[in-house]
Amino acid sequence: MGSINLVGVSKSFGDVLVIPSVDLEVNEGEFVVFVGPSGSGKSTLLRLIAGLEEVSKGRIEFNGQDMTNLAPAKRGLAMVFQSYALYPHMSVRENIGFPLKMAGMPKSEIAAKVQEAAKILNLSEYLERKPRQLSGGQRQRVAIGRAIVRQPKAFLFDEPLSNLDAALRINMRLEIMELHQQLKTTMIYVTHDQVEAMTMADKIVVLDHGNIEQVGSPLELYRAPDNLFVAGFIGAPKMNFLTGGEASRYNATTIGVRPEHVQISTSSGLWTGKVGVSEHLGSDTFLHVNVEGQQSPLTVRADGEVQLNYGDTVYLSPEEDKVHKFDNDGKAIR
Amino acid sequence: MGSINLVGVSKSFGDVLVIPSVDLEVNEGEFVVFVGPSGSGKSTLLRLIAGLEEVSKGRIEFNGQDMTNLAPAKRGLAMVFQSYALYPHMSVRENIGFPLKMAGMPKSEIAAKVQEAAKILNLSEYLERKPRQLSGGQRQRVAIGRAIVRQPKAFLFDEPLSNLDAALRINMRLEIMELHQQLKTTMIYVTHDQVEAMTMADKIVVLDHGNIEQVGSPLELYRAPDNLFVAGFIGAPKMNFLTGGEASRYNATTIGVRPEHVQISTSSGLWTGKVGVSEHLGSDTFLHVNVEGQQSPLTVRADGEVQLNYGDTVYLSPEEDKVHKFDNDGKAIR
Amino acid sequence: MKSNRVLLSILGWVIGFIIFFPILWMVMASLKTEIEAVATPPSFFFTPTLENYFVVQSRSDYLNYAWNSIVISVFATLLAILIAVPASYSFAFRPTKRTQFKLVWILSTKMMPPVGVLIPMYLFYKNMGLLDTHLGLILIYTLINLPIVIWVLYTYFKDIPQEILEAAQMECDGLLNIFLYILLPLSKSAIFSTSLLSIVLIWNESFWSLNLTAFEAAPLTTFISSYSSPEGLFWAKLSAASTLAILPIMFLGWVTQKQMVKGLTLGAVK
Amino acid sequence: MKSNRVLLSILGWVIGFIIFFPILWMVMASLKTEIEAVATPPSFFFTPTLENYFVVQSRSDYLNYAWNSIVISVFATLLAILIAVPASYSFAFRPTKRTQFKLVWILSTKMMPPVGVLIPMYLFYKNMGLLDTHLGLILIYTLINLPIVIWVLYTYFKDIPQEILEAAQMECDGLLNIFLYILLPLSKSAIFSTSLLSIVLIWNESFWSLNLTAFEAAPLTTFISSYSSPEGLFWAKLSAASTLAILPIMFLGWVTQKQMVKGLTLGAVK
Repeated sequence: MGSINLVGVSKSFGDVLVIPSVDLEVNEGEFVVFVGPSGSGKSTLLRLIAGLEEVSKGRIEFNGQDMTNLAPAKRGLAMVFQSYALYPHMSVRENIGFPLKMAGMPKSEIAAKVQEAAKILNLSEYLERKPRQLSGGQRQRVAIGRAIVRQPKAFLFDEPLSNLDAALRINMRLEIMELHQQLKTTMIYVTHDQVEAMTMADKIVVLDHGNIEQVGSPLELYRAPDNLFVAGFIGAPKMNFLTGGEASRYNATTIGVRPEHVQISTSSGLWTGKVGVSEHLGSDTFLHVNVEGQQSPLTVRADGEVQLNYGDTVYLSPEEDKVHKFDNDGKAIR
Repeated sequence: MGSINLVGVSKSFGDVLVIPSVDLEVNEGEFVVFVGPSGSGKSTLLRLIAGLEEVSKGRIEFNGQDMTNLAPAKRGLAMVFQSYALYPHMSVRENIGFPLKMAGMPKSEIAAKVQEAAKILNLSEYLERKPRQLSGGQRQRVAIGRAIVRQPKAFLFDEPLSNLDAALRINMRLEIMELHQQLKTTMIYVTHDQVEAMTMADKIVVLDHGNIEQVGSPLELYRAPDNLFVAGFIGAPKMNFLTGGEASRYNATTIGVRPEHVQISTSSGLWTGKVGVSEHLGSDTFLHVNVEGQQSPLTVRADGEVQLNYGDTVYLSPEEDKVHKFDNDGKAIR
Repeated sequence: MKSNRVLLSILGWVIGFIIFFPILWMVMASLKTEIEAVATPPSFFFTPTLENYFVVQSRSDYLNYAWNSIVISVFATLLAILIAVPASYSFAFRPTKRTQFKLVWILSTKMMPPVGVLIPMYLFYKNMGLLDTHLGLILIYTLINLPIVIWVLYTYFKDIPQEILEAAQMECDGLLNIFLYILLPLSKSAIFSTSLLSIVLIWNESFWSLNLTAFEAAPLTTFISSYSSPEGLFWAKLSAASTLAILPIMFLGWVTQKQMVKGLTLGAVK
Repeated sequence: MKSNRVLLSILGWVIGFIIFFPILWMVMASLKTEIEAVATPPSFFFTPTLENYFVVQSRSDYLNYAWNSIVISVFATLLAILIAVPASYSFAFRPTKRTQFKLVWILSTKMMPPVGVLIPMYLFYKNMGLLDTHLGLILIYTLINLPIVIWVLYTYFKDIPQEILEAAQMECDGLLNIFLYILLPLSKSAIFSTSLLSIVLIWNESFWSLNLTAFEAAPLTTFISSYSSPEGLFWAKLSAASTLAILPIMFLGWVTQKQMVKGLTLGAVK
């Protein structure tokens, strides 16, 4: 029902070129996540697809049909906003039913559809309430409900979880993933949080300064980042980068190795360093080790029980097959 | 220089009792984190110590001296606010020097102190700028600089990192930890983020509804939570709770086991379940398994390479010595 | 501490009474005879009489003036709201680089002393046959109040989250539907209290009504000033006329108080 | 699309000219002879003369009125600001449950028609010897403008983040220091433009100045009205007088335009 194609899409605000030129294919039923730091143009791209911004150049196609200049309401897409964007003067029932009312559906049918959506989202008890009487998570669910009833060609999510607290965010993440499993509708999801991207996406689109840096499945990006930006952005804690002598040993300008791929030892290893601050999470311990000749400390993941003190000398060795090599331009050497 | 003692401190806003009664000892040089969900009273407690709110009942002592009714400026504490709270009409130099100017220090001395603080915090180039010309991280550093120059008896941090993006937050976290290593001044830090609490604290104070639920080192809280609230709040992903027959097998009302302490197998185990959504982070994979007879799915941490599909049947076994037992009131059974 | 509070309370009530005193004086004077009304010090105990009210109604047709006031203030307000809603909408939701400047410019037109344009306006009205007509006053009051109405509505619209309108854009086709189903219900209390404000301002305006009307379209402000004419002041009758002039607007304010507080503070405080 | 824009631009300029026309007419009329001034249709080409201005200055002492306007508007504004700053401060930073209600109440006092209290005020001023004195006008204008000044400052103060004041509280002892070093520098442009607004409002006020002054303390609004007296209208001289009355305030507005835009929009837009 919903494949989306961007062909050479670019966007300027006045003189400022926000998105130079983007080509992208979103297949039917896929869960695609746009991820990038703030200012990477990820939200702008979503809003171009929604029709809330005008495309400066290029074409947007849905199932092969050009929809570049169609009004937002005519595109058959549903959007869930960061602030939920519920209508404060309407009850939950009216909020969910509003798009159907606008589409001219008979009242009895609307009532049935709203009932059904409310049931899926555990909102049946709250149908008569106003949005301000709901908690953050419930509001988010109403927003999703309003999107579901329309049976849209695709769902667009604009950082929908960033106003929720940590525990709720994880719950809602799972709920959205379950929803995708059930509906199998195309979903495009924008977030700045790479953990959200990794856990939810079938396909991640990494953006920076309006350019697509890499497109791929979460594990592809984790295992084989195309460049320094993706390598540093995907994975938590961040990949360690080493330059200079350590890198030239691998015939590269920069090498990268993830915290979980470094072996730590108190006796011997490739690199020598002193333990800086350490972070005990219980399940894991992350040690920050100041390695000679490297500007910033290396992060190393050790298991939860390790006890090393500030200033201790330790030896580090990377797992050789997990070392990422990058050339002068920051491109990956494969 | 700075031990802080709360004796039977309570606070009401009008008729609403926010903090029933708190006793707490913060030792000199300690890094103490107040952590809890929103509405747990953690910020109020900090503001009581700062003097920004009046204590309704009880006593606050610094180094044994009663300071309950002293004006904020006379307490010798420095506070870093969530919104940075820089003075928008002053340059960075004036912002950092302002507390010294108010203390009546001669101009030449102020200049030297500001210079020194700017050097520590990498702000030397920005001294003439106005706050609005700085990035979020730089603003945060100016706020910290303004706190450092006063050489306070203790630092108070009120969710200082929650306005920064994820990458910057981790950097600033490390900077604050380094600062504490260098200055050895007492620090009290408020956050709702249990990861921040775990990584930064010498001592964590877990608050809920104005009550102290538990006080202890991060690993103490992780290994031996006193009650259900602390067990569920500390640790990510959240501890799994099981009730009913599974719990009574351990002579408890509820048992808890962390995702990292569950073994998963495709052949045999204590509990049988079906795989729900799975989250691939690259370094780890978290599986959500729907176990028979349990309302919510169990989260299980598997290593990064595991590939199980939605709906597969799996078997789970907890590590027996890592199972937490709780009685009817939610208290831990030891 | 406690006695301080009591003292402050007493002080507050005293100041409140002083502020309220002129109104009390006026109402009392309107119920006295002309001789009692000019007595110094004013007497607080007297036999009230409605005589002045009867004289005022029979001498000059009070109801004619009141009707003019109502027609003029209501229609000028309606017209101003009709123009201001789309103007404020575009300022609030489609801002450009020059929006700020335009808003200040609109307000700055209020800073021009009205005497400055009295002559050309008078001549213009005379030539167009608008002198002493309802239409004439309605037009000028619409224009006079437009800047304030636009500002108040703009301030309110600006507080409506953009995302709510974007959500509406995704779901209903056409600006009219968005306006009818989303914007209007959301801002009805703001529009209501802005309208009240505009009605009150027009009701109290005396400069243009005195200069552009005689009797046909003259509102209550003209009615009062006919009692303070140089041929001799009659305090008691003037008081009765003033009381009659204020009465409708005080009543309106009292009835709509709650709505007013809601509308005026929703944007500002909540 | 493009021709639409051109049409819109032309329409905009035409409307702008129509709005500006009364002022142009007035300035032109003031430079004509009395006979030319009443000609219909008005002539756009004529030999300008400053004659009217000389007559106006020699007949009634323009500078006396201008000086009164300046003294009264400046001092009444200063007084209003002095009272309003602490009032707005406590409304903005120490709000209670009743703050909203009090703010609306304060504004509601502006809704009372001034004619209603003219008589008691006149008698009160007469008894206190305040008629036709600077002090008398300064006091009444202070009170009249106080609600608006408090509201504008309150709106501005409310936008200053509470945490900035709390940081100041941690670092400097005493309210006075916080006020001098933090609050005042932060709100100086708001205070400045509020003052300008107040000066302009007082400058243009005519109801109380006409009723409470004669010559000694009479401001420019009285000066103009002496030219529109019933004994015969002199368009050209009235135009010259009006131009003279508007001139200082127009000049002030023009000079402080930038500050004004900054102050008025800082709270609202940014």
